[in-house]
Parts: sequence; C-alpha cells; structure tokens
Amino acid sequence: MGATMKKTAAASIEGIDPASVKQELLSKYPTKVARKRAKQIVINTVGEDCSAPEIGANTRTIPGIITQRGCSYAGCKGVVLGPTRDFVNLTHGPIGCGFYSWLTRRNQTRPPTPDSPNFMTYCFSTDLQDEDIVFGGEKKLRAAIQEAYDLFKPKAISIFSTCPVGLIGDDVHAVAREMKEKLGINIFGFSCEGYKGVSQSAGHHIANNGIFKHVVGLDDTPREGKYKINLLGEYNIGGDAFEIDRVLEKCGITTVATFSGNSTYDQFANAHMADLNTIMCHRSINYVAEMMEKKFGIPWIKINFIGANSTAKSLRKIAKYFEDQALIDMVEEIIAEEMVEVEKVRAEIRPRCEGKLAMLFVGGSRAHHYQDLFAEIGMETISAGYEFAHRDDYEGRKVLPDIKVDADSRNIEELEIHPDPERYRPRRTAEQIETLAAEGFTFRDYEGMMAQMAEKTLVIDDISQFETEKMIEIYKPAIFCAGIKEKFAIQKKGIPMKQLHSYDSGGPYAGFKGAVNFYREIDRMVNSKVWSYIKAPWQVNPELTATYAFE
Amino acid sequence: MGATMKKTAAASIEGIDPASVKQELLSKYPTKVARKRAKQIVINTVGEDCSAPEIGANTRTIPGIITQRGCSYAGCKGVVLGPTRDFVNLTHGPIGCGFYSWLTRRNQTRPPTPDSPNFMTYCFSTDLQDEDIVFGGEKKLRAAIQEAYDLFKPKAISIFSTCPVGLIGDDVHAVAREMKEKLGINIFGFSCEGYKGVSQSAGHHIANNGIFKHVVGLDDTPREGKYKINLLGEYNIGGDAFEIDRVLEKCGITTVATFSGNSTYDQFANAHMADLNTIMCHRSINYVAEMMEKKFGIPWIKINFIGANSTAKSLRKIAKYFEDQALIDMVEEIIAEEMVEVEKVRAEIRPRCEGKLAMLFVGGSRAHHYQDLFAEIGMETISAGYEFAHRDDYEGRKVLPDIKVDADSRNIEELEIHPDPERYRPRRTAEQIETLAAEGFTFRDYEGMMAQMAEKTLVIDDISQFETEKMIEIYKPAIFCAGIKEKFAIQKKGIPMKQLHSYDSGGPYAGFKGAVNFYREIDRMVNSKVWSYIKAPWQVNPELTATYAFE
Amino acid sequence: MLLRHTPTEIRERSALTINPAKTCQPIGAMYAALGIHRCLPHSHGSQGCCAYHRSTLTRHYKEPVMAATSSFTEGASVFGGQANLLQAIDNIFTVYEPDVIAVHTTCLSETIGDDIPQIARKAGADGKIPEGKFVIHANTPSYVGSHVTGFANMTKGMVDYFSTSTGKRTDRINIIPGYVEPSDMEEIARLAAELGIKIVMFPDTSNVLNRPQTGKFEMYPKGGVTVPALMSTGDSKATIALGRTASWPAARALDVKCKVHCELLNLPIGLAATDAFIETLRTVSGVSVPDSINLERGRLLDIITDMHQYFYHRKVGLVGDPDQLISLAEFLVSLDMWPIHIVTGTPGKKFESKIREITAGIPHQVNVRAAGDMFLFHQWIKNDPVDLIMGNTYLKYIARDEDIPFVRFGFPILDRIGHGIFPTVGYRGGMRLLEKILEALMDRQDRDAPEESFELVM
Amino acid sequence: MLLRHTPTEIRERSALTINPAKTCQPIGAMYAALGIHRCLPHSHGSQGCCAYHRSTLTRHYKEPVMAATSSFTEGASVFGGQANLLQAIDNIFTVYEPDVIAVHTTCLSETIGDDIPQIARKAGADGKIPEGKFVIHANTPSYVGSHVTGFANMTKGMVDYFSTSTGKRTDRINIIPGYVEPSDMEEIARLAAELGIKIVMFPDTSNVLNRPQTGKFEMYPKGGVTVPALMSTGDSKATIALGRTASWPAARALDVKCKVHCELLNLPIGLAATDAFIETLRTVSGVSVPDSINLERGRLLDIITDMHQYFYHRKVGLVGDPDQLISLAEFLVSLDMWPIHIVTGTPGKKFESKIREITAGIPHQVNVRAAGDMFLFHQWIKNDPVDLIMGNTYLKYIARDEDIPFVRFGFPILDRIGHGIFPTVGYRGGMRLLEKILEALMDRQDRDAPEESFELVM
Repeated sequence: MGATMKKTAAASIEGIDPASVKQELLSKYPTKVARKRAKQIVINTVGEDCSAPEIGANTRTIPGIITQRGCSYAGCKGVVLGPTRDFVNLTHGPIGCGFYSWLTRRNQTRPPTPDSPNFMTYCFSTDLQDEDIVFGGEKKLRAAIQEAYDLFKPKAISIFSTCPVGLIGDDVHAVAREMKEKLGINIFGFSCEGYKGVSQSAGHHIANNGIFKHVVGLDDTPREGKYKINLLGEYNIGGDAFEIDRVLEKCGITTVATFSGNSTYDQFANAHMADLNTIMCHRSINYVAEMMEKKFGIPWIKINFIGANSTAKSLRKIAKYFEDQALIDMVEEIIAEEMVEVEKVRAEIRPRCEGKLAMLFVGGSRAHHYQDLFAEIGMETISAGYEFAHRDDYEGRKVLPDIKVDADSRNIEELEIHPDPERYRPRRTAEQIETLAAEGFTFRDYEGMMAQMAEKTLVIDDISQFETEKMIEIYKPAIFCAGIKEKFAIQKKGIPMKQLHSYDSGGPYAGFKGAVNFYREIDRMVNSKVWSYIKAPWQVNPELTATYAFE
Repeated sequence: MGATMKKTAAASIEGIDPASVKQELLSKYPTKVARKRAKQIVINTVGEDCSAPEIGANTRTIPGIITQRGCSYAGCKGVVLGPTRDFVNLTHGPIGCGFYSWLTRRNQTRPPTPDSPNFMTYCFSTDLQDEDIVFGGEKKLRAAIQEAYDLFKPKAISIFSTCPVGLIGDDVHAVAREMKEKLGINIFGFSCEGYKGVSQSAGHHIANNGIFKHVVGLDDTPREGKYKINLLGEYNIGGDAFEIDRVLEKCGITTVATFSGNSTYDQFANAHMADLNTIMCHRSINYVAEMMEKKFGIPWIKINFIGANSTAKSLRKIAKYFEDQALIDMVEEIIAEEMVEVEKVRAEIRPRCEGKLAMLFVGGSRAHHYQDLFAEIGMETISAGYEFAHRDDYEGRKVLPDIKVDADSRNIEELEIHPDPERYRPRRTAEQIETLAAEGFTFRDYEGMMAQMAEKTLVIDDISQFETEKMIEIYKPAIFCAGIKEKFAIQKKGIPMKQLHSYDSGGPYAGFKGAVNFYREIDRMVNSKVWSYIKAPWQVNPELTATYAFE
Repeated sequence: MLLRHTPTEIRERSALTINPAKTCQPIGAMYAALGIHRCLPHSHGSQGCCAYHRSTLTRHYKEPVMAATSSFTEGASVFGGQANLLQAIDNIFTVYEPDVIAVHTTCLSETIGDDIPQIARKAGADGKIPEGKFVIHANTPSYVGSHVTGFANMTKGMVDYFSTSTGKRTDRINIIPGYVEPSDMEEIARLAAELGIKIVMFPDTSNVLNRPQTGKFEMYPKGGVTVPALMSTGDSKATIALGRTASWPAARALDVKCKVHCELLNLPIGLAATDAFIETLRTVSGVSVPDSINLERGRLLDIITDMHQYFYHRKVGLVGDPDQLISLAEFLVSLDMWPIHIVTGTPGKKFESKIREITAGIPHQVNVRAAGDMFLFHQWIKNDPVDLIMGNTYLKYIARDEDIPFVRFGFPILDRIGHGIFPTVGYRGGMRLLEKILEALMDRQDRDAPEESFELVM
Repeated sequence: MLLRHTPTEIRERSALTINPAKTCQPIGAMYAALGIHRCLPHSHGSQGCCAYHRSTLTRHYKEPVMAATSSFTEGASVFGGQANLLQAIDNIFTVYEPDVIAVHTTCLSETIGDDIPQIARKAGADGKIPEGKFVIHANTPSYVGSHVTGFANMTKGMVDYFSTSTGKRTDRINIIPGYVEPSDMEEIARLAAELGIKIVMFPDTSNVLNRPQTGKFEMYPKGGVTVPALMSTGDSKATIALGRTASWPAARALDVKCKVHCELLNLPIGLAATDAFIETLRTVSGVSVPDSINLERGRLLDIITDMHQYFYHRKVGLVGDPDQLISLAEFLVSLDMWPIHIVTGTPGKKFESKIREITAGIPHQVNVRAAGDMFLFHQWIKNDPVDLIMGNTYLKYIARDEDIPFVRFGFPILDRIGHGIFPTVGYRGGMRLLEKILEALMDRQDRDAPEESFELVM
C-alpha cells in the first residue's frame, strides 16, 4: 500500500485538468460557500510518506446546499444500534424518526431459533404529541417503557432521543435509571438529538459511548476458542457479516462480538473477553476499540473484508497477530481455496470492465473500501469522498493530533477511560508489539482513503447535489456509487448508480463470495444494453426522409 | 308429485298471458321457422293423469336461428366419457374439437393415490392436417395410438371421431381392433362425428353403446357390500358425485360404478355386479340402464339428488327397493341428521328469495331437477326447457311408444341386447316387482319435467337467442339459468345468470350439503346490491338543476 | 401432480399431439368477424363448432359472443350444406338483422367442398340478402394452420369483399392490428390518434368484446369497423400490418387489389417494437411525435432502468401465438432476460428462424418449436428449469406442478380478468407487462426468502 | 415468524406506539411542495429530517426527490434557526434557482418557535429573494397529526401565499386532489378534461414523481402547478376538495380568502365515489357527461357484476390514510366485501364514525381505529382472521406471518412498482384495484385448491 503503489490517474481522463474541474464545481457558489467548499474539495497527491493534502471534513453542512448527510439520531439508532436484534430500541420523540429508521437499512439478522428474540422487524416510539411537548414527555416515556416491558420482557431497552427531547428538558437518562431500577432489566438512554454534531458521525460516537458504558464488560464468562476476536464496524448489510463469519469460522477464528451486524446484547456484554479488535468501519466504531484497549488491554487493528485481496490481506494480518503457524498455514490454505472461484469470475468479467471509471461518494469507509473491489476488475476510481467522515478517514490517523476539535464535536462527550483494576489484561507485551511493528505490522492505525487513491483524482467531502451533477457531466463515469437519495437523479442522466449503503437489493459483497457477487453486479450494471435505449428512433434521426426497416 | 301437486303459475305474473307471449316469441320468424318453433314452445298444463301437452323435441336445429346446442362429439367425448380418469381419450380429427373439450366441463376426479393414473388434465389429438384429409388419417391414428401407448401404457384408449373422419373414410373401429390386438390393451372407437343426430344427445347414445359394448361386464369380480347400486348420469360437476357418495356411504350403500363422474375403467367393467341402477340424468344415460337390465337383469329407477327433499326422496326409494328395515331406518336417521343444517340455512334464506322468478334452459335433466332446489327456497320456475332432450324427458316415458323415430335418430345404432346366457340374473322376481309397484314404487319410469311444472308456465325446447331475450324482457326473472354462451348477454340485461352446466365456479349442489351451497349461491345472486348500480347519477337525474350531496 | 404422466425424457412424436398450443381456424375467423360493426359471424358446419367457439371466446372475454351456424346433419354432410346455408342466411337477416354475415367454413364443409361464394350468390339471386347488406366469407379449414390462420383469412376476406379503390387516395393509414385483445386494438388506435393520424383499423373488436355493463344487451354493440370504412381501405395511403401470421395476408391482398403500399411490422409489444410502430406511422404520414408519446416511452424505459436487476439473466419459457411471441421474446431479450423455451402450436418455418435470430445473443441453449405442444414445452422445463413462464391459462397446470412463477399472456385466458381492458401493446402495455413480470418474480422472492433477507425495499 | 413477539391477546397501550400506521407532517409537506412547478422544498430543522423524507419518498416513487435543509446544529437549536434559514434561502436561489422555496418546519424549529414569515420577510428585506421568486411556508410540527396533516398544511400554504381574487370570476374549477399518487392526479385531470372542464389542480406531482427516463436530469421537471395558476385559483368558479383530511383546509381557506365556493368530496376511489366526483363536476360546471366516461364506468361495473362471486362476503383488513380508507371501504362494501379491521395512524374522531357508517350493514364485528398502529391491526387479525389485507409495504410482514393475500395500497409502497404510473382513482383506477384484488384472491385459491378442484375457468 501507500507510496510504494503510488498510482497516476486514468489515461481516459488525461485531458481533464482537476484544478479547472474544482473551479467549475465552485463557480456557482456564493463566495462564503465557495471558500468553505474549496477546503472540502481536494486534488489528491500522495507524498513519499503517504501524506495527503489536508481536507476539510466533519465540518458543518452549509444550509441550503443540498447534502446527503443524515443526523446524529440516524448514526446512533439507525447505524450502530439498529442491527442488534434482542433489545427494544425505543425512539423517544414524534413518530417520524422511528418510522424512517424502521427496517430501511437491510441489516440482516438471524436468530438462532424460532423463539429467540428478534425485535428488528418492530418499530417502537413514544409518538410524542403536542401536549407532551408542552408538559414534557418523561411521563409518557416511563409508561412506554413499562408497556414494552409488560409486552415483551426484553433483555434490555434503549432509549433514543430525538430533536425536541433535549429542548423540552426530558431527562431520558434519569428515566432510564429509574425504570432499570424498577424493572430489573438493563435500560439506558442516548442523547442523540438530531442537531448534535454535524452528521451521523456524532451519533456513532454517542452510540459507542453508550454501549461501552452500559453493556460492554458486563459478562465475564470466558469464551471458548483459540483465536478470539471482535469484528467492529460491520453492520451486516445484505449479509456481509454472514460471509465474513463463514470465512473466519473456516479459519478457526472465533468472533466473540460483532459491532453490530447480526449482534445480540450478550455479545456486547462479553466482548471484552476477546484478544483482538478488528475494525472494518473506522469512522463509526473506532471509539469503542480505543476504549476497550484502554480499559481491558485489547489491541485493535484496521482490517478490510471488502475485496478478495483485501480479505486475504486482513486474514493474514489477523493470523500474524496471533503468531501461530497453524493458523497462518490454515489461513493460506483457505485463501488459496477461496481464490479459485474468485479468479475464475474475475477473469471472465475483468475484460468487460477494464479501464471503466467509477465514482464513490458514500459513508465513512465504504467510499474507500470499495475502491479495492473496483480495482480488482480493472476499474478506476476517478473521484471519491465521504458523507460524514473525519480527516483521519481521509488522510490517515497520523493527522489526529493536529485535528482541532470544534464546537460541534466538543458537545459530544469524550469518556474518561482508565484500565479496569481487575480486568485490564494487555493481550500483547510491549516486546511482542515491538517485534510485530518491526515486521511492519501496524496496530491502532488507519492510513485513510487518500493514500490509496491515484494522483490528480478528486477527493470531495460531503459532496453536494450540484457538485454531483457537474462531476458526472465532466467525467461521464461508467458507474456512480452513493445512496438512495442520489440514485435516480444520477440514473436519469443515463449513468447506472449503485447504492453502497443498502446495496440496493444485493449483497453480500464482503469476503470472497461477496467479491464474486460484486464483480457480477458491476458487470451487469456497466455492461447492460438498457442504457442504450434512451433515444427513440425519431430522436436519433428526426428528419422525415428517414428510411425504416420493413420486410 | 304429479296431479296431486298440480300448481298454478306465480301470482306475480298473473297479468301475463302465455299465449300472447308465445305469439310474440314467434312473431319475428319466417313462416316455416315459426311453424316449427311453435311445436317446441308449449304452454304447460298437466292433466289428471299427469299427461302434458306434446312438445317438439330432439328435432333439427334451424340453421341461422342462434342455438345453444352442441354436437354429437361433445355429447360422447365431452359429456359421457370425458369424466373417466384412467383411459386415454384420443380425439381423431383436426385440433379444435380436442382443444375445446379440454378441461372445460369441471368434472372433478380424485385419483386414490398420487401415482394412480389420471389423464383428465391432458388433451390427446391426432391433429389431422390437410394431407391426412386427402390421403386418409388411419395411418396417423395408428401411430398416435402407438405413441400414446409407449408414453403412458394406459389401461385403455378410446378414439373419438370428428366430422371429417367419416367423410374421408377412416375406419376407426378397424384401427381400434387392430391396435387392441397388437398392444393387448382395450382400444375402441366412437363414430361420434359432429353432424350425427341433432344435438349432444346423439353422442350420449353413441357413448352408451360403446361403453356397454366394449367395457361393461368385462370383470365379474363380486363386489363387497350389502346394498350395491350404480349411479348413472352423474358427472361430478363441481363435486356433486363426491357429495352423493358421502351420503350413500353414510347410509351403507355401495356405489359399484358411477357413469361417469370420478369414474374409472374398472368401475365400468364391474358395473354389472350391482343390484340396482339409479339414474340421475335420464337423457344421457338411460340407454345403458336399459341394456344392463336386458342383459344382466338389473332393474333401474329414476332418482334425483338435486334438492334436499329430492335427495331424501331418492334415498328412501333406494332403501325401499332393498326392502331392508335396517337400511330404511338408517336412511331416515341420516336424512333427519342432514336436514338440520339444510333447514337452518333454508330458514335464513327463504324469506329473501320467496316468490322470486327463475327460468331454466339447460341440459337434458338439470332444467327439471333444479326446479326442486328453487322451490325449496320459495322461488318459482316460470319457464323452462331443455337444450337437447327428447319428448320423454318433457312428457314422461309414457309417451315413448308414440315417439316416431326420424332420419337423424335412425342413424344412431340401436344395439340388439339379449339376456346374457351365464350372467343374466333378475335382481327382483316378478312378484317382488308386483308388490313394490302396488305400493306405488315405480321402476323404469321417469315422468318428465312438465308434470311437475305449474299451469301456464312456458316450456321451450332448444330456446333461441331471440326467444331468450324476449322472455327476459317480458318476465324480468330474478335469475336465469343456462350455459356460458348465454351468460353475459343475459347479465348485460341486468339479470344475474347462473350456469347449470359448469356451475360457474361453484358446487357441489347435489345432496344435502349441495342444497345448502345452492341456497347460499342463489341468495347471493338474487339479493346482491351490485345490480342496482347500473344507472349513473347523471342518468337517473340528468337535468342540471340536480342537487348533490356534500358536507 | 396435475400432469403426473409427463416424463422428463423426451421422445419425438410424429402423430400424437398432447396439450396443444393452438386451436383451429374457425374460432379465429369468428373473432375477426366480430370486429366488423353489425356483423354476425356464421359457422358453416356442424353446430358443435359454433358452440365450442362461442364458449371459448366467451370464457376468455367474459362478454356475449353471438354467432350462427348451419347446423349440419348427416344428410347435409352427404349432400352438401347449400340448403342449410341458404336457410341460415334468410333466417339471420330476418331475425337478427345484421349488416354483414361473415361465413367461415369448417373441416366438415371444407371436406365436402361447399362453394360458399356460389351459395351466397344464389342467396342473393333468391333475394335473401336485403339491399345494402352483405354476405362475406373465408375458407378456414380446421386442418390447416391454426386459429391465427383463421383470423388472417377472415381479415383477408374483409379486403376481398369490401376494399375498393375509387382512384382518389386519402391520407388515411390502414392498420391491421392482428389477433390481439380489444384493449390492444383500442390502444393502437389511441397511439395513432396521439400522432394525429387518421386510420382505418380492421378488424376492431374494441367495444365489442370489452363492453360496458349498461343494463342493456345490444346484439350489435358500438364497436367494430364499419362497412364504409372497410370499403375506404382501398383508397388509403398505406397499410401497416402488425404481425406476419395474422395481418400480412390481408395487407398483401389489399396491395394487389388496390395498390395500397403495405408495411409489415412486428406487433408493438415492448419498447423496440413500439418504437418501430411509432416511427413507421411518423414517417409514413409525415407527422412528428408528440411529447405525450415520448413521455409514455420514457416512463417505460424508466421502469426498465430502475428494475433491471430483477430482469437480468432470468430464464423464461413462452407459449403462445407466433406474432406475439416474436415481439415478446424480443422485448424480454432487450431487458437482458433469457427466453429459452419457446413454443407455438401454429406451424411455420419462419417462426423458428426469427426466434433464433432474436435469441442469438443468449449464452444458453434455446429451444424453439413451431407446431409444437405444451407437453413438449413441459418436458423442456423439466430438463432445463426456468424462473418464469408466460402463456395462456393452460400453463397454470405446469406452473403449479413445477412451482414456477406464471404470467398470463395470450389466448385463451380463462381464469383471470384484465386482458380485455388493459393493453399489452404500446408503451403502456409494456409497462403493464413489466409490472406483471416483476410482480410474479418479486412475489416468489418474498415467498422463498429466508426471514433474514425478507426485503422491505425492493 | 417475522413478527414473533406479537401476542394474540390485546392490551390497550397508552404510551407505546408499535409499528406505526403514519409518519410525521414534514414529509407530507415536502411531497405537496414538489407539486409546485420549479419549487424546492426546504426543511427547517436538523438535516436528518430532510434526509429521511427524501429517502422515503425516493424509495416509494423511485424518482429524484430534491429538497434542502437548514441543517441545524446544537447552536442553532439554542439560538434559533434564523441565521441558517437566511443563509439557506440565499444559497438555494443562487445555486439551485427555483421559482419557489417552500419551507416547512419540523419538531425542532417548532419547539424553538422560529417565526418563518418573519425570517422570510427579513430575507426579502436583505434582497435575498430575487425578483418574481417566492418563499412560502407551512407550519408542520411533527408532533401533531401525521404526514397527511403536513400535506394539508402545505397545500393550504399555497392558498395563503398565492391565491388572489382579481374580482373577475373564471369558469375554472379548482381541484385539490389530496395526498394521492402522481398517477392519480394525472387521472383526475384527465377525467376533468374528458368532461371538457378547465381546472387548476394543486398540488400536482404528476410528471414530477413519475418522470420519464430521458437521459437528462432536470432539477425542475415539467410537472407541477405553476405560480400563475396558483394565483388564479382565487378567481375560480368553485373548488372541489377531495378528501377531508388532506384537502379541506386549503379549500376552506380559499373560500374564506377569496370567496370561492367549495365542495368536499371523498377521494374518487371506487364506483360510487367516482360517480360523485363526476356528478359534482358536471353539475358545478353545467356540462354533460360524455360517452367515453360512461364507457369507463360501464366497464368497471361489468367487472363487478361478472366477478361478484369472488368478492362476496370476503373479509378484508385495511391500513392506510383516512381519506383513502373511507373511499376504499365504501368501495369494498359496495362489492359485498367485508372490511372488518380498519386502522389509520392519523388521529381524528370523524374517521371512526364515518367508517362505522359505511360498514353499518356488515353482519360482523367491525374494528376501526384512528391513531392506531399496525401492531394492534395485527392482533385484530390474529383474533379474527381475514381473507385479504390492503395497505402499505409494511403489511408484508403480517401477510407472510399470517399467510394472508396482500394487495399493496397507499403510502409508502417500497417493494413494488406501478403505483406511480397506474392510477387507483377514477373508474380506471377502480378496474385496477379490482384486478389486483381478484389476482390476490384467485392466486390464493389456485395455490390452496385440492387437485380435483384446481380450476381452469374462473
């Protein structure tokens, strides 16, 4: 990775000067807006030390500039805690927030038995009414918790605050404590009001804090298994986590907890019994990893199961961590085995996709990870950006020290974590870490998206509708990857658009089988005839002298 | 029945003079047509001796006068032999005839096991092409039989001739004999070309002859059971035969063979082991009954399982025949038991139907039988007629001697039947028959439709489209019963129309449960709101000063 | 199993047809004749034919289907049907008062060799044909071709009897819609009207076989092409024949008889075929295409691009009539679907080669058969299963036995409604077809999905 | 089971809503605003609201849904959103150049108490609103009513901001179509056109949320009611409001503001409601009803009389929005069907009494609930099963668990297409509904029939 594989932009766009493209993107904005956006639109260039230019990220969205960003509630309830099947996620607020986050993210979950709890198909809300706004909603919240308890007797109930809750002064945490006391189940609240922070990202952090504070570490039952890891930041969209589990199990690696695809309360409570934290989506979950290391001594590494090569790489990294030849051999064996099908399909499809251009504007890690998959079938990522990421996700964690915390971030609590007196147990000694590092093994590191992107590609944070259209008109990519809000505007321009939040209706795309699925899906999209029907014969050839086929 | 219950026409039509109605029906016809139709349109009046006026029936259809009649092939293949599940019914001719008679009659059949043969869902045809018409179709017929045999190894194959077959000189019987010889399974043909006779009726007769000649009596295995009967002229439309079987079984009566609803080859072969033949549809099957009596000494009686009272009456008649108190008691017990539900539903529905008018123009016995059902819910049959019946079906078998056989009927073979040297065994002695007769028990008798109909009702044979419309305009019945061809023309006039060939998609209507089904169905049809929507508000009330409801 | 005797192993049959994918000529002739205003179709043969045709058409359309018959007896079939037909003509004009009697023959009268024109002339000579009324005919031997052939022959009969050239060309376009639904004919006329083109469409069964419930039964409803309109076809600027099997013979005859230039197009089913239809109308009559049509087209295309993932590489089996199947197969291929088993009962070599051409790009074996039957089709499916089958109601037995999603399409449809009212031709028809295909595939996905992948958003 | 925790035993809940049958006001306001030509809806609150509304509308329509947001931060929610909105207005007019910005509030800005008109005035004063462009607004607190209320409020906003009476009455009729599909609005306009009546329909999302695929993305597509048309509504002869919940407030406001006489009708879903709509149009504008409409009506009625046996006494469960359910229930009852469980999430006493009235003739217990949820609906079904359920996509979980035929109807439909293109209003819409209902019931019959009673003809 990094400098060693420094790439230059696609031949096919040699003619296009990114600087002037940037100008064009900014041209129409009012000066203040242009100035701010200029910081968030960067022409990539990777230094020898893998350093990338500074990008403006995790800053306020500009009112009126059509954004694709969501809110803190969406990040907390929707993203991080939504996928957990066995506790009642109760939205405290008007009906909308609960309704919109009801089953819309395609997080798959598979209860072990027909009667094991699964509340993911349900939407729970206090559906606040005007009188509640006026007189306060705590009473209703209390009653709702009681009703939920009476009906379902869940292991735990979590409360998610929506915008008005803070303003009307409801103390959801007090209510949570009180009802926990009363009902004897775990009940906790999240102050994830929509206006917190500048995007979903704030909600991720809030979720991380809450789950760590209220659940992680509650169950010390030792977990069977020789190689025990947690999988962090994998939400099992379209079954990704199932495929990753398949591969890990095959290697004999035990997943203690997944945060939070296909997850359960007990997994979280027991997560600290793992010996390694592996991070998929750095943006949404690194907080938990950091806190677990501080408190329990579990190191974390960044991995990526998106892309067959990346998957292989990640498996090797895990094996190397455990420093066990048996595991190392097993992993190699399985990689070899799994790559047969992958190579077969790749060989079939790559010739049809080679050299085609992709753009990715999504999430907090997917815009990075999916570049590997496109690369595997010879497609070039000409431009990419995140919706809600921070500078470290772009430029790498090395820039963390010089990210200044602004007002919006300061409002998100940073938990004080200290080693747990009884349970702090460093999984690796300083020496071990030394040696591994010496061999180029990196802990607690993420080098970010930009280091891997070609020179002169455009990196755009929180891309706007206006910029999206311009970019498509200028580069005419073969495919554009984003979310549901962008999908049909882009397709109306005749460019196939792949959702990388929900995968449209596809997936899994993780692991080896996932890579195959993705190759085939992209092949379908970029090589389909249907995009060629846009002009009717009389539009192609309007003059009436036109001849027409007849027998 | 008969004289004792001589009825007068419905009060509701007192005002209408049937004689002038008849005039109106004839008014538009050319003289010759009018003269012929005049014989087929009769104003009913029942003499003290149950005698009814003579009606023209089983005479030629008048070309150009839109009829609902079908052909000989339809009567033979479609009606009588179609319902038998386990032999291959091969249509010899162009594709149409086989196609149109493919699964369209709703004869239900229930093979005992998943692998017992059932060919009713299949359509087999030689699909004659022009070269076959020119050079003859025997070769193709032979090959088709061979192919059917090779594919299915059926118990038997029957061949049905369509119009051109006779004309091109194919000898289906010779081919049948030859292939029977060769393949060692039973193969026989029917010369049921469409032009034979004047309606389906000819085909019934041809079917009766064939099945009697080629199958009945082939298997002498004695049949278990104390009271053994055959059920003749019941085709299991919509499951009628299933309901009748249910009732008979409950009474301990064994059905050896049904001609031909839900029937099999073996049933026919074994039918002569029964002790009584009971006839539902006199028109289509009396020939077999007659022949079985002559050859095997099995008496036959007319029964009717359409209508709860008729069903009770028929059961009593069968019981009486067997002169066994146990059976007589059992029958009474079951009638009592079954009538509970019948009376309950009737009591609910009759008030809503009482006095409404019905017209029935269908079949060779249904137009008669269903009058009982209507009567049971208080509805009056103001006019009725058959599509293909003979005088005896109208006036009763007593007129048989003076029916003169015309050219069209003469063409249908009358089999010479003699008592079977070994197997003729009169089931009842002359004395027994005497005594039963003395008690009013009638063998070999059918008194016909007219004796049961009210005075001044119109009895119309082979009613034409023109007459149908007139009748509806004049009498405005609450319901009209006929076939699919009439259905929508009548409903377009705003009158619900019930199919009594196929039952639309309903049934069973036979037996006790069937009666309940029919009550409910008629209630639905004659009391539905939907017929009241025909006029739009602006048609009811066209002037623009109209006021309209608003809130 | 409903079709429990159908073996997987296929052996060629030379003589036995099992579960036909066609029926006989006369029913097509009867259907076509119902597309003439104030016309009573007449079946010259045994009355059973007429009864069967009326019953089948009635079950398909759920509408009154009026037709008369010569009711042959044994005598007639020996001595010929002249007497019957003469009597019929007299009775029909007297009692049912049509403007036109459209006689079609049957296997019986064809085998006998009755000469309909001669009999009709005699009827005329005997004064049995009232002033200004007509007896037309078509020879429709049941042992040649199929119901589609019968439709084609009776449609040609309309040209033979009515089309006349007065020498003055009009700017009208003749459209021969083919053996399609009344709703389809209505839609074809609507599209032409959108283009501002005057047309004569024949036959035209709309408002005959998709009539309103009015509380009145009209022997001769509003619909149907009128006799004067039929006569005027000889003066029209051009004829567009939709579908080779059903419409080309009449178009050619009109060209020969009145020198009306004719174009053969596929039935406008699907995007490309409808484009060709509109483009031909545009160029032939020199009009420009209005936005309203571009809008419809764009909406159809929008469904295609939005839902492409559900179509892509799904295997389909098709049974139906040749003209329909050619356009339908072309449409499915354009969606990246794979029609791999295609059967029509109607004979005709051109059909198989045309389908081969259309499906050439499919990287999978394609089975196609003209003069085939559903038994063979079923066996193909047993040997190479599909994701979807499309065809008439008789396919429901296969659909149930093999548990395959099923979209009803073609003739006859005896167990559902909608075909009489909602077209499958034109862009709107394409949208309806896509909706039905998607519904079938998605319902199946919803049925079979494990709970964890039961999708809210599709 | 997908909804494995739903118990049969029902206990009343006072505080907990489970599986809502409604969503919040702003999304309705956004949808209504999209029905103004060249209008950009703007959500004044946290950006999450806007993201959620756009996502949900996009999934339902499979079309671009453009809207902007004030992107409140914690600061804004303390000090008020004026700065954000002013900046937004400036940016939107500069970058996206709409003619109208339609601002709706959210629970956040409502709780804070932002005064939109005052802020808009300031924007105007600061010269941030270009000549001839407009900022309109509606207060749509999420904690009052439902998405339907939001639609009603924004529609009323159109009247408040635009309707003006010049004193000269026109012969135009205003039609407020209610919260229906773009295809429905198109059909309502078509029906009026058939009657030869000039109308102004507002809002009008046709050709906005059912756009063609043209290879071009237009930020502001062809569709939508124009500002001049909206202004002219004050001079119209009368207003017809379709549906009390969604359309009456705007109609009343217009009456009060410009003295335009208004009529309240049920949504024209089904025979009777469509009759009432046509009859009202006829009488209000003094036209006569053309045959074309009688024909459509007659065809709908024909299906009803032909297929009555399949509807008769079948039990149905309905979930949806109040205006739709009132007309739909009336339609089903007119077919002799039995809607016995009826839930809307939208509060309102009138709804329950209206439904009681409509279902009074059903000899079976009828459960109806306004401000109810799908959890309760599901429990009703467990206690008293039905033959069919109709409602939005979320019902598919109940349909699968309880194995009940399901017809998608209402908002949102996230897993099927067709609703954007094929209307359910008017006679044609009625035909479509009947086809869908029959399809669902007949497919089930075919699935469950024992082999001996598997029907060819239905």
